[in-house]
Amino acid sequence: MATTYTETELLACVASHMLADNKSVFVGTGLPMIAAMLAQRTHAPNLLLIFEAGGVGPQVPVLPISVGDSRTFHRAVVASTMHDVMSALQSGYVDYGFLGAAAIDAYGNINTTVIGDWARPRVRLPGSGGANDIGSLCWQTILILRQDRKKFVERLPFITTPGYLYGPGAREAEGLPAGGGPYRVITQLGVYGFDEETKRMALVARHPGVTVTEIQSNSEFEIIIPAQVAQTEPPTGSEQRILREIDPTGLVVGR
Amino acid sequence: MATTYTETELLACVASHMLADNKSVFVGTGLPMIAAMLAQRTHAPNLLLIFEAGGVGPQVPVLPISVGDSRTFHRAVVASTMHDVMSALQSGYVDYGFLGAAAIDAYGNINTTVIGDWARPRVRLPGSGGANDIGSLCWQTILILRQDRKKFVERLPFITTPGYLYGPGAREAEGLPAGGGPYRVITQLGVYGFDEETKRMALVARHPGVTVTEIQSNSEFEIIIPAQVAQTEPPTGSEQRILREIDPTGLVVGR
Amino acid sequence: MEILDEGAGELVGWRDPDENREWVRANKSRALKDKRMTVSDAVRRFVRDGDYVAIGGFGHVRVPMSLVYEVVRQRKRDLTVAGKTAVHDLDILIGGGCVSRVEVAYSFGHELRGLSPCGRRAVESGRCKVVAETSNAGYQWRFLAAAMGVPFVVSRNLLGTDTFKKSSAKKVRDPWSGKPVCLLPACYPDVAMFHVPRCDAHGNAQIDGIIVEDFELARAARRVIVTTEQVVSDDLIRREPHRTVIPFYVVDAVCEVPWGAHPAQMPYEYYFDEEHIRLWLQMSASEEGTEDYFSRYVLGVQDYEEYLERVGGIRTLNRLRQIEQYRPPLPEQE
Amino acid sequence: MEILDEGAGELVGWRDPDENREWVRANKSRALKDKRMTVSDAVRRFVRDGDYVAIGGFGHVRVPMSLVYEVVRQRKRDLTVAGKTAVHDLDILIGGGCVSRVEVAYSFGHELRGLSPCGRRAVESGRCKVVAETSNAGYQWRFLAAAMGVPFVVSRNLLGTDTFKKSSAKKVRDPWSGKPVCLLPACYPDVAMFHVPRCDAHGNAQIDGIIVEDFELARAARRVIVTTEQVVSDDLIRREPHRTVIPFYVVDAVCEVPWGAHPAQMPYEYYFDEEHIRLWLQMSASEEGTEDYFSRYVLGVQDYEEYLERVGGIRTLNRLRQIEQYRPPLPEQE
Repeated sequence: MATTYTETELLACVASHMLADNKSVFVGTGLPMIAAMLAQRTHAPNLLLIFEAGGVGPQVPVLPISVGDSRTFHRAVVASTMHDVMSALQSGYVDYGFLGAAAIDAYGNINTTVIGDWARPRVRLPGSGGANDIGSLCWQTILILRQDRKKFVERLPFITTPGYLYGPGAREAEGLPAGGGPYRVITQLGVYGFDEETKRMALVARHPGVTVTEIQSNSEFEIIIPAQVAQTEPPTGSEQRILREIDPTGLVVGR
Repeated sequence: MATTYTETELLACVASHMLADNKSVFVGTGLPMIAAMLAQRTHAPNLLLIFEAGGVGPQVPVLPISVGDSRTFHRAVVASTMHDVMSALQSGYVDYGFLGAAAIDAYGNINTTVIGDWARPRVRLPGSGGANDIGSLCWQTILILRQDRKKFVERLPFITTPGYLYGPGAREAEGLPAGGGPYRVITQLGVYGFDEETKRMALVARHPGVTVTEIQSNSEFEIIIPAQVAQTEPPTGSEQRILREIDPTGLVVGR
Repeated sequence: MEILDEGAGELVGWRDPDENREWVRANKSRALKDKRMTVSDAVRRFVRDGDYVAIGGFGHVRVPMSLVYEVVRQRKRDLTVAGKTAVHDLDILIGGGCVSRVEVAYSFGHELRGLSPCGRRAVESGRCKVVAETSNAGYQWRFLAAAMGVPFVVSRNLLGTDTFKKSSAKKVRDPWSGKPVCLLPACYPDVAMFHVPRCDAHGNAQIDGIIVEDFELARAARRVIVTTEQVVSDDLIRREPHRTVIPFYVVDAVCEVPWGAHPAQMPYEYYFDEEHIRLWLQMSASEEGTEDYFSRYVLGVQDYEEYLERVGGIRTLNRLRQIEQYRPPLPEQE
Repeated sequence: MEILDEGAGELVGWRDPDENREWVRANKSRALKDKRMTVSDAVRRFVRDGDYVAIGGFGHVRVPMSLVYEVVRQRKRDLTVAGKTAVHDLDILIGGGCVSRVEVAYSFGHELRGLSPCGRRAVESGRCKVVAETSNAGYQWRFLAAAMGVPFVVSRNLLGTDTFKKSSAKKVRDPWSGKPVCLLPACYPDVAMFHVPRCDAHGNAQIDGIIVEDFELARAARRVIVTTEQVVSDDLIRREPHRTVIPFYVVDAVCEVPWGAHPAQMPYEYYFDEEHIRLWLQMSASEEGTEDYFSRYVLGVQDYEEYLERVGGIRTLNRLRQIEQYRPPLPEQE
């Protein structure tokens, strides 16, 4: 029974499966928002959404365009401040945080600041926004980006947001809260975690139809490949239907 | 034309005269509150009242009993937080602050913590409350207390709240904001300021009928007496009438 | 940034921020679940002997008195209490024999109403120990640091005084200005208690009027008990989410206790019961009187409702509401 | 507390807290006085060439666009702008030639809508310089330090990254835990601008929904301009004093500007004008287009009301209100 689904639908569903019920997630716009809303409507009805601009626990009526959008605090339990939610993040109240990136290295460090030289950049990107805060302070970050050799790189021109920095213990040595760091990386090819010993990226599951060779050849750095590699679940018909309800105009899912 | 007035009426009026219009004052309960309300109803209608628990600019309907009393934010312009008003204080927004004391020294340092040894006190007093914050952070503090040789002392058992500490430049050397400190001390005998050069207490004005000898003999430390000593204005009939309006049951003024 | 000086006061309530993060992760639920329970259950489950306790409100305003009495009733012992302008609450706890240590900003007094005989007796006899001094802003900002999940906050108060010397603060040189500044260590109480006008079953609590330091304190404490005049629907909270001061995810217990602040004031709802406060001050002037007070109003009553009857019941409460809401009493009948 | 590391980013907006206290004492009036004026007067009086400017709201939400356009119209130059998730406002100011420096948390992008051609062109050509990096929380807490009147705030973000290396933060060892922490220096912008739903003539401003970082920013800035959908009576403010987010004593100018956030969103009032944002993104793809945009919508109009006519007038604005308030449009007539 083969179903058709788009890459975006797959990523949204895979991301959504990672979010356990009764946990909290710092949500950005776009795919993370879709994934969190999907989780709420499937296995995690009691997932707490927190937005960096101050919205906590809204009943989102329409897909928000911005993290400060009034949709992010529509019928919320708290319409608060950035100070409040960033402090909650720093105090350990936030389980998951989503991050996008222009590029990533083997330790899950990411760049969203600049391509080329910082002082005179070839491409100037928006910078950290809340990404450094999320990557530094939440318990488990989930990174979503397209994978190719220009995005999975040996050496980032700029580390905007910390992953495991340069290996085990590095986060704590630098002063970041203990026990945090990247949990999963989701790309169009598969899902990655981080090796306990080295804190380097390791394959967890490949998407249907993707080979390990494809996965490795689309990364400049070596990805640790375990003996057993799982395969991700493709979106179900019911999930696809919910995705269309969440994003009826295809603002995100249609991409 | 001799009028009769009580000591409390005199102190309230003298304190009230010190408050200029269009300035802000951190108000405590009791006499300071009465003085501030009197100033608002006479020469300083635009005096801004700020209460340490969060009330800013109320239209006080009835004399508040406590600094957190709902009367302190009745029809206020802001009903805020302690963090907010203490931050405003620390940022330089507060011109005057009133303080009471169990005892004072020549530099205007005060004790409201303990009589005897701190670890095993003869008399345990309430401690700083907001007094240290006011004495440290507002521009000009006005101290009101009864004067005698046990209260105007050479050496305090405990400095709860800073005056000029140990002399010129001491506040700044310790890290307190520049330019603050005690402005006036009001007692049942007279009004005192602080000598520019030594930062020690100096007589500014004596109350009607009080002699310089009385002033000096009611202090353990030497009070600087200038060549010319002014005399305070006694309460006018109109001021007395307003005081009765403010405190109809004599809660404070009747003491 | 060299350390120039440090207070000799005992460092109470401080925790390593990483240790507290782990505790939050494991113990603070992010789920919207029903946390309603009785005052008795809440105190039994969340207040322990030896705890560092901090109580919301300010002075005699918006104080969770039903919890305070229950702590006495359950004979909790060896508490350290935050004297963050703590007046009647602290006094009752000391009188009830629950308190062995206090960190003092303002304690052992009742503002204009005079000093506290009970608190003074306990400290002057050595039965209750003052472990550190601070100021109101000093406490506020200790809670702020904890609420932010950082080890300390900078301030410019306390410096140069004995209050600093008996505090747990440190003095360092600000690396930017080169001037000395005060560092206030974070304070994470074991348990904080609040009384609010409305709260939903999950713990989303709204406060009317000034917030004082309850925003920070609720986020700083490990365990949080909220008593509320009224448990309201989730829907009502969601209609005005900007009014939620204490979010459900920091709250462990919600208890509906109408008149729950008596004899303290509940802004917009009821005034101080000055008569009852005066009665306490009179009775607590002696050990015997204090005991009498407790057997009459605390140990000798079954619950808070019986206490309310003993302090005058509906007639008293109606009068306090009238005063708070500026309604003049009816003229005396001939 | 040794300094372990420090960022090489330029320290912008920092002031000695004593110097700022003196400034506050001399320049911020504590008097309740009428501060109403036109947008043109407010910008003329309170925005100066070379200023460090910070703008309230977040992203495309609650942004004082009438002030932003006026800054361009008055050809202010050499501004340093706080890129505190600054999107459309910063883009317009850069396009208008007003900005020479940016401290970046999030800039040169429009969130989901894509990167900003205009901002990128300016930075990549060197016309506009990024002087320092930080994060959203990093900016927030820099403003918090200033609002508190202290030289810095402690945090646990930024550490270990290039964001830290290009920031103005320092890393020290916490004297309590012994762990490294980040110190964020206070940031006192020269001028901050806000758009709010209601404000009285004195400057007591209330905000509906999330406050983002406007509480701290308004207290951190030296000069504050507030535009408001509506100037309301003092009486209305005093009926709900808990809603006042920006107190009059930090405010220098109050301008009544209905629809003053267009094309940004005003929560509960009107939605983003996606069409107009898209138009700007398209036109600003080239220098010529950018110039055309400004002559059509900014320099070529007399005031904000004329701008509102040009962007579609009442018909457009009514539509944006319908969307924000979840009112479905009427079904198409046959």
